[in-house]
Amino acid sequence: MVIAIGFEGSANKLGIGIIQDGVVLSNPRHTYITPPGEGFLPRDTAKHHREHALDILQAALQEAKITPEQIDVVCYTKGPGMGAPLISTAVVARTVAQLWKKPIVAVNHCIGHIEMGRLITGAVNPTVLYVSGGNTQVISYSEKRYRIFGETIDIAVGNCLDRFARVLKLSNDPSPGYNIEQLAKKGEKFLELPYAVKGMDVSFSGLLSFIEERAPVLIKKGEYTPADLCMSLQETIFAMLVEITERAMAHCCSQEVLIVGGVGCNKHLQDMMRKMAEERDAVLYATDERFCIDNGAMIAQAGLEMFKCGMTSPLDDTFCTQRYRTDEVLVKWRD
Amino acid sequence: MAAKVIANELFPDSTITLALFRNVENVKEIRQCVMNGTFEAAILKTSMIVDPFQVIVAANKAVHQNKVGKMMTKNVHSEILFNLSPSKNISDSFRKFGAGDTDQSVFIAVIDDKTGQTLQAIQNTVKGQQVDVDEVKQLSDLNNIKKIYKLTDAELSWSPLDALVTRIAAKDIMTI
Amino acid sequence: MTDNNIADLNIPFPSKTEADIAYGTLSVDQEPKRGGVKRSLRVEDCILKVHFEAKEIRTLRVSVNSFMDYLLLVLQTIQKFGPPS
Amino acid sequence: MERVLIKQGAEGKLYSSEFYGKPCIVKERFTKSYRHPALDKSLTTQRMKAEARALLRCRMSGIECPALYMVDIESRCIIMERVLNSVTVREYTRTLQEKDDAKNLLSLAKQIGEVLGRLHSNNIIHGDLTTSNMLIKGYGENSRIILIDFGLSYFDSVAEDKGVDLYVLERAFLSTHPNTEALFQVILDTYKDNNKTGAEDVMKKLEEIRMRGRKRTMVG
Repeated sequence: MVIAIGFEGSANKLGIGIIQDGVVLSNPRHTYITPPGEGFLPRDTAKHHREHALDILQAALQEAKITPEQIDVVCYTKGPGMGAPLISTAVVARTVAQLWKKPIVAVNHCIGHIEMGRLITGAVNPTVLYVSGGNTQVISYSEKRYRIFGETIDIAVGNCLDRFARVLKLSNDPSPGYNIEQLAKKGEKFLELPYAVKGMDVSFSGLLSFIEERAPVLIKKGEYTPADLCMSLQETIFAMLVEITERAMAHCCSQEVLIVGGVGCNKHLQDMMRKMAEERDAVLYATDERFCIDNGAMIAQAGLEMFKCGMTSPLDDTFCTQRYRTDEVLVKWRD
Repeated sequence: MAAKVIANELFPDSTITLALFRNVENVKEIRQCVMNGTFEAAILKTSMIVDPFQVIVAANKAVHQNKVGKMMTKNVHSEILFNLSPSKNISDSFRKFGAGDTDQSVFIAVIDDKTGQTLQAIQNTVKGQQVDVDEVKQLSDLNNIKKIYKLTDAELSWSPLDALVTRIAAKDIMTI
Repeated sequence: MTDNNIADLNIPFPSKTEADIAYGTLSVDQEPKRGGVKRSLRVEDCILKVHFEAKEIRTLRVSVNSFMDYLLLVLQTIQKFGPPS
Repeated sequence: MERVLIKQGAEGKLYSSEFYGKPCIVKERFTKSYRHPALDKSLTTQRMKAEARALLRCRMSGIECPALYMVDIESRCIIMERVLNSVTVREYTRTLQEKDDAKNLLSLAKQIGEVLGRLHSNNIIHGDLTTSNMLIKGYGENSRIILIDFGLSYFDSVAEDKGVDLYVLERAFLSTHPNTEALFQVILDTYKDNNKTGAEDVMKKLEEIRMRGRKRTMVG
């Protein structure tokens, strides 16, 4: 009976989750929301995390109805992500680990998403599409590594959506991507956008600058409504994501696809991926906002798996890193 | 000597009839028959053909263009001629790929000659000897073909036929 | 005497254990390489001693301020979830 | 002629059949229901045209590839030569690795480098280079590489695009054939010999793209 606590703060969400052998006991989270038209900066995000960390930790313990003594291992996000926010979160994790005299596990953020997705959905060996504000990767497990088969060559899909949301001055609450999704539902007229798939990689920066330049003019001239543009943007970038995922599935002969990461909550992306999967007699697994979006439980889950095969870190090794490739981690816990 | 009648791969109800005549004395008259509509067929210049398959690919494409309403010339038989030629210019294509009055042989292609009537009419008209269509390989002028299709030596080293059919299939896509 | 700008902090803790915990937490993350700031920590009895050296005053100030933010967080964490058992 | 489904790849369905007596492959890019109809139509047409153009351009540049028999935009089908007794370079590499046949692995790497060098010196960008998109005919010395799957190809002389082409192959190659870094270097070295004028810039770009991958700050 192992209980793990996970600290996540690599981007604008501060989450602390507690897991007991695959059961999520608690998973409170607080999101740093910036005014419409603005992105979140590292310094302000870190300040937000420092201000909320202890309250969220308190809530996590209370909701889970456990005391620090019962916790077996403290897990934290080592990277990738924003420097100051990562460190602010790690500071709390390191301090409580010493206070409670518990071992620490340094977790790769992307692997947290994958392990949480597998736990929640029961997917055995899925091809994983990890899509968020900072990441776009198609990942498949092979020979002790989560290998990156395809990824973005420039900006992440979430970043592309967020930056277009700023052009339209959409609200960042709960997230710019969510508001694009709602607006897109009313879109009708399709605008063809640059579609850039190169092998199993994708590129969004050309598409983003294309639509950033044209949107104001097209809207002013009344040719396209913001809803049309949101719909066209989603249709094009999601089609690119589904295509590289299908290529990876074909390449690895995989019959399971799992979407993780904040953008994975997008119902339209899920529908498109499901249609692709069904055409290949494959199965789509998707998680809802509780686990798709950055949260502490996912770090606890990955950390639990690592802890069970002895992958703890000495305290002085628990530094944070902004760049931490998914395929750098030895996945000892899978056969 | 039977001509070759082939069912169209994509349109089962359509056929392609191929026939080769050598030692022909009256090419002019045959072309006249097509001009005045006595019978409808593609009268092709044998020196420009390396293999019956080259004509089949051109003919198959002509039938397809006709079905989807994308023909560049007025009928399926003139379309075969046009498809064979790498040039976008119709009259230039006819000149280079249509049999010339002074030619000694002709390669005939007929679409949908259901009853064999057209072939019969052609056989009655031609003053020459009908031979197996594969004999056209002996009549190909490879140098001229190489010049007109702009074949590279690399292509020739593998297979002139593949080079030609690839051009024929891709012609309308290459130059837009 | 180096021409660097120097700052030394002596932070007293109620016990040596708490000073060690603060040291354990705050000594892990290094100063950014390009920042041009050198920082060293050590614990003497129940005092955490922090030494900063920087070529420019500005980078020194940024480093010290940032360190203080994290230090405050450690103190709050100990206060709320300590004292050490 | 009856069509037998051999594979449902990401691109579409692949059938084996005969085209007026010639063994052929029919590649049907059927409608992808997940795509917006307008996007699907435009992508499919673009890719069929790209494939046709590349098959001709490669052939003219001395790069072996299947002959093209028919392009049927309306029914989303391309019919091309079925290359007989050939295997994918992916399977061939695996067999050689299993047999630990270093000599032939080396000559294979050189052959791949040669083909890619000629491809890029003729400004043809493949767009989806993987060992599954290369066939090999024959064995050892007298084997020949045949490139296929040109749906994402285009023509461009820009070093960056050639760099991305090689980067895509590198990532696919190393993830499909673990610990073959040295072999891939042979491919790159031979590539340089066969793309003399452009190689230097392309290698610089490839290194930049690799760094971009490692350097990319992945926030969140």
